[in-house]
Amino acid sequence: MSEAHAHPEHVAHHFDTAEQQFETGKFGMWIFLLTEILFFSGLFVVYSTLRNNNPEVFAYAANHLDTDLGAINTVVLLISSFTFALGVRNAMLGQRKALTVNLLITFLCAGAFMGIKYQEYTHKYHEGLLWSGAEHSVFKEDLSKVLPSVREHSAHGHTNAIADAEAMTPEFRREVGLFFAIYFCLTGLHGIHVLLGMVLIGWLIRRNARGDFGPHNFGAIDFGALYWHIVDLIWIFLFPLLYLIA
Amino acid sequence: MSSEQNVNYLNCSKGFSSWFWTLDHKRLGLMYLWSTIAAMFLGGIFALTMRVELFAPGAQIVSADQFNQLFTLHGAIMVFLVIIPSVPAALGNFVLPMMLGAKDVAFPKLNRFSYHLWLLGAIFFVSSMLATGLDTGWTFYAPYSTVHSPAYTAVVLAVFGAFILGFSSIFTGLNFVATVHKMRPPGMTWFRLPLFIWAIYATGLIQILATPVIGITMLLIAVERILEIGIFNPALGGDPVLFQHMFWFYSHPAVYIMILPAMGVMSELFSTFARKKIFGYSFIAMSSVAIAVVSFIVWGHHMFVSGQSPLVSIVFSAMTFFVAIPTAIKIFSWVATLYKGSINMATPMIYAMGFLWLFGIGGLTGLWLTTLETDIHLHDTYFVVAHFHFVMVGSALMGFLGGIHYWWPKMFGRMYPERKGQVAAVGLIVGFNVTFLPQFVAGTQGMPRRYFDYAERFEIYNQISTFGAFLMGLSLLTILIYLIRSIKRGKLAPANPWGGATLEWHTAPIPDPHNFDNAPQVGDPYDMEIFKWDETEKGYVPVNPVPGLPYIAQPKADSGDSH
Amino acid sequence: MIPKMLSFFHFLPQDGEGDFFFPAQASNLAKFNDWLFYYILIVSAVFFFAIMLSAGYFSWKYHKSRCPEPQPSPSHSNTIEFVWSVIPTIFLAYMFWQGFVGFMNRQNPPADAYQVHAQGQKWSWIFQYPDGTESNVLHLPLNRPIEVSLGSNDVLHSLFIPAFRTKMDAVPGRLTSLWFTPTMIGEFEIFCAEYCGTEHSSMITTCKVETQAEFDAWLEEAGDFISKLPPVEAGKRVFAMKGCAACHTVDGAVGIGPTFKGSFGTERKLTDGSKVTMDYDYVYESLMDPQAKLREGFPPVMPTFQGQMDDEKIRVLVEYLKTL
Amino acid sequence: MSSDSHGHGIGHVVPIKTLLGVLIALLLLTGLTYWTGRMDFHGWDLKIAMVIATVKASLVCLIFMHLKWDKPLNAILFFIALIFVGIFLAYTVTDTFEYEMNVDALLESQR
Repeated sequence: MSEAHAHPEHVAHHFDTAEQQFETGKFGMWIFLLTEILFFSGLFVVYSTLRNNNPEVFAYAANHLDTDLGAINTVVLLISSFTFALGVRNAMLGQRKALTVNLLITFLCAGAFMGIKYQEYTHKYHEGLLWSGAEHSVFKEDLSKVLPSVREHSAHGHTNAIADAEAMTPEFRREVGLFFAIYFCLTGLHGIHVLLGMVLIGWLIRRNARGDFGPHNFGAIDFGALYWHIVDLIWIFLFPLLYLIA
Repeated sequence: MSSEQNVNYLNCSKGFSSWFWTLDHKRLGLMYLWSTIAAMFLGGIFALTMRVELFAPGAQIVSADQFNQLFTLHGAIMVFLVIIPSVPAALGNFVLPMMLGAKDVAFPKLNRFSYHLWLLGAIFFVSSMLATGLDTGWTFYAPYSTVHSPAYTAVVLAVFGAFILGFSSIFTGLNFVATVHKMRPPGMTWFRLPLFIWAIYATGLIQILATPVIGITMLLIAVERILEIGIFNPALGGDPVLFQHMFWFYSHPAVYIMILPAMGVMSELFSTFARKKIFGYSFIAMSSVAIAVVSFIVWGHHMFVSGQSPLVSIVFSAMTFFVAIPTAIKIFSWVATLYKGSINMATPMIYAMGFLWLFGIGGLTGLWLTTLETDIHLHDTYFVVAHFHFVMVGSALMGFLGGIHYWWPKMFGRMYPERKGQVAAVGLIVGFNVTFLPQFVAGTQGMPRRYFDYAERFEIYNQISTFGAFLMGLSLLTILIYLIRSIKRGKLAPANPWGGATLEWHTAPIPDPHNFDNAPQVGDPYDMEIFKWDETEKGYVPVNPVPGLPYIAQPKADSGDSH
Repeated sequence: MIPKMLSFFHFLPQDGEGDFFFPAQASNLAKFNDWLFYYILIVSAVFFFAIMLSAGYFSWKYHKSRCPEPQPSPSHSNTIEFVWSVIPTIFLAYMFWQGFVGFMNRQNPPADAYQVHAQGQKWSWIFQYPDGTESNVLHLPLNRPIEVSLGSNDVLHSLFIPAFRTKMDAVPGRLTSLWFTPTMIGEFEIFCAEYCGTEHSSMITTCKVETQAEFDAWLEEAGDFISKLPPVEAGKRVFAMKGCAACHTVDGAVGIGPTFKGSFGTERKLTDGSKVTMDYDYVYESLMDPQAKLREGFPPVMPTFQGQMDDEKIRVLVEYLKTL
Repeated sequence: MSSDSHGHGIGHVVPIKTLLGVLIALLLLTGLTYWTGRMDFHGWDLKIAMVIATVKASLVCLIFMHLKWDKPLNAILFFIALIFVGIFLAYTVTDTFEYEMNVDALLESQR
């Protein structure tokens, strides 16, 4: 059947039409997004069981997080999602230069997101706001094991974690340590996905510069956008769950 | 008409890189086949060593630590490396596109990437074996694997190995689901798909939805081991039973990843070797999907005595009974397919009969483990070991070997030695029963699982079991030998030696690289009348072939919908 | 081997001795458990042989040698499918219901149950009685409901008594429990059923069921054995009770931990190369924080006994070690 | 595939106005959830935050990810994944909530 008319050049041999190739590609990408959702669901289950069993610990530990930085990060990711969606539109219409600009903006937003996250992480590292197993953590079960450097650094940090830690019972301290364990797991895994997204966008920019994309061959851009939107979607749920516990 | 001269997928290119970097689903299927067989023999050696050790109470040939490493690696290799990829990836890769009349799977590069991930995962497992030897059990239960096990590097390596193999399984599932959805030829509606494809499709759904959770669980073990984050460590406030929930959320659907493809093979074997349309096609197809869905709501029956709350245990027990119904429908439908057929008891059919016996016992012994009362006594004893070996090794191995013998002529264009095949098959089934039936009784008598040394009264059961294990090992070795010899020395196979009506039998004796020049007409996959036996050809030839394409059979004009 | 096989023939369970499938019925839970097991066995056997006989008969009757051409026959019928779905469901529902009833009975111990605590640790069980007595062997009074609460010091363990048909995991970080009423005098094996490391298969002890009088006598005698027995004898009892024997041998043989034969008062090399004499302080510190001064060449797997051994017990233990 | 756009009938081009509108809506909703996060609705906080997050997520899915104009199969798949995540959450959270008392029992006994 496919011999009837010239086989379109960028359609793989085992597909009959470009549309089938695009549809199958999108379908495959959506299935991959399912696995990403299930992948994060493991951590959301850990989060939910911890929060469900000791809600007061979460409420207490959350004020150690900087909600303003979290909000800025959310805005940054939303804008990057918007520009990537614009990029897909440009690819469909063949506007290669506009596509490159949008991809660059998305890349920069992703970089900004990682920058803010880096700043948050170093702040927590110095303040000792870590999981109780960490060497640098303030929330160790017996406080004699807290490193002196962490002790004095967090004493005059703006959240004064060491004073709080001393006020807690050992069990409460362990639970707060668990909150930070799941905090770093969730945001860390999400951060890794943002980094992978940046690599993906860089590769798309390079291919676009080579002129691979046009109105009837923009699959890679569309699927890259889908991946980026899922990363943004997961942050949309992460932000209120971690930062906005009253 | 010998099948050696013309170009086919085996001799179209030579050399290591033409195989290693191939995109052809048939070559990838073969590579998966030989890799999983190699891993199966490695796991088998561990099993035989354990059986020798357990021949009598007291230490025989290995120490307690070595025994723990043996049963761990036997379990891990057999589960992650052999039984999950074997039928779907080895046979599924080879047959699925041809059954759909397609040129290849939806994403050939992803298919190749899956195989390379399998190899990488295998390297991780072997390196963990050689590093300090993994001794946590294939289940990696929490406080032992994350804190107390001395095998630090082995746990991290094995955990990353399982993570990588998880992605290999996800990408295979993704590929098959996309192929079945998007690349069916015109006229092949969902209810004209062969049942093997229904089973592979249902397996693909499970692979996609369950495997990511074991990925995150394995990552958490590695992070817990390296950074001591304490999510599963009770000393740091964590919860080991939460680990069991996350582990079994994947691992129970995983056992259906293992059994469903084997059931798919069985549907093909029963129908083809009874020369009859399969009985209750739509019920079997729907049972596959029903099993796939129900498999996600039953995992807690592994945790009745693990500290799980009574309320949730009761719900899990009730849900698990729902799995029994679709399974029973399938078995009854296969037996009904034999009624008034013309049964050819070739080797694949012996494996099909073996499947009925082994899966019958395996499935029914599951009832004791689902009923809350009896499970408490039987949990973590040799009763459970016998149950899952009957269901996993017994039935999935029957599906794998039955499928290999059924599609062997299509893979290599050669027939395996029939007499040897039948004898080895019976030997394997008898050996299997001698190995695992005594273990049921050892279990009810109270012999716990994973015991290096056991009390005096269990000796008789273990001795019979060890004898049976060697009988099984011998039969498997004979099968391997005559299969390898048949590649060069077997009789030349006709295009359709068994008279199967599914589309892969419409290709040349050895299919050419892109399967069909043009997609064949799609008829009812179980309409046996379109092929008839031809004495000269020693195989089945189409009743009215498409002119110029001697193998492609014209579907019967009035073959209405298969409802 | 012959006598064992004879047990095959008295198929139905008897009180005194086990049958083909089960050990002795030594608790109130055993009878119902065995009955339900045999019910499922019969139902499964009926369905199994129905399938296998019909499959065997069809393959013989319709073998291609007897009928080369398949005769026309229905390829689907909703009624048959419905019938062979509903009939198994009825049996399965009854199975679930009986399992549910038995399970609920196991969840609610009677109010006057005698409380015993079983503490699992890597490779030995310690049973603590209400009056503080500790023992490696689970002594129980006959015909009295016992509620066993379970805890663990390190990894998952599982208290499994086959003769009582009962099992429950000992999970670190929480208390789990099970209850039963021993109905037979005698000694019954206790296994660990959850994989817990190297010596998982030797984490075995026995449960000794006695009459109430014998039990009270034992309890009273075991209660304050330190004051009653000579120090060395009491130290030997503490050495056995605390499960030290699981890793440390007393006859010089190589174990998981260092042997104590002739080791008290001598110089011992540590992992960091320094030396320490094995005296009362070293034993005391090693019990409280085992990893502080770790002996060279031994894995750091010793659990801590913080809060489980008072000075009295350590004093008599050291006395016993001196005599090795 | 609706091919009203002048592309080669493969993709549906989303007008800029819609994309911009969705971005503004998302930013507003972020502000809303940030503001409600600060206040105390004693017990209702989590539910409100989840409702807002779901609205934002569905906006992203329908418009940015084309689910509105794609074949329904992709949306069904997405929904199936959420159902299975729901099953996983329901069982596990119920179970950990049920056996929480065993953990507390141990803490009591040690105190």
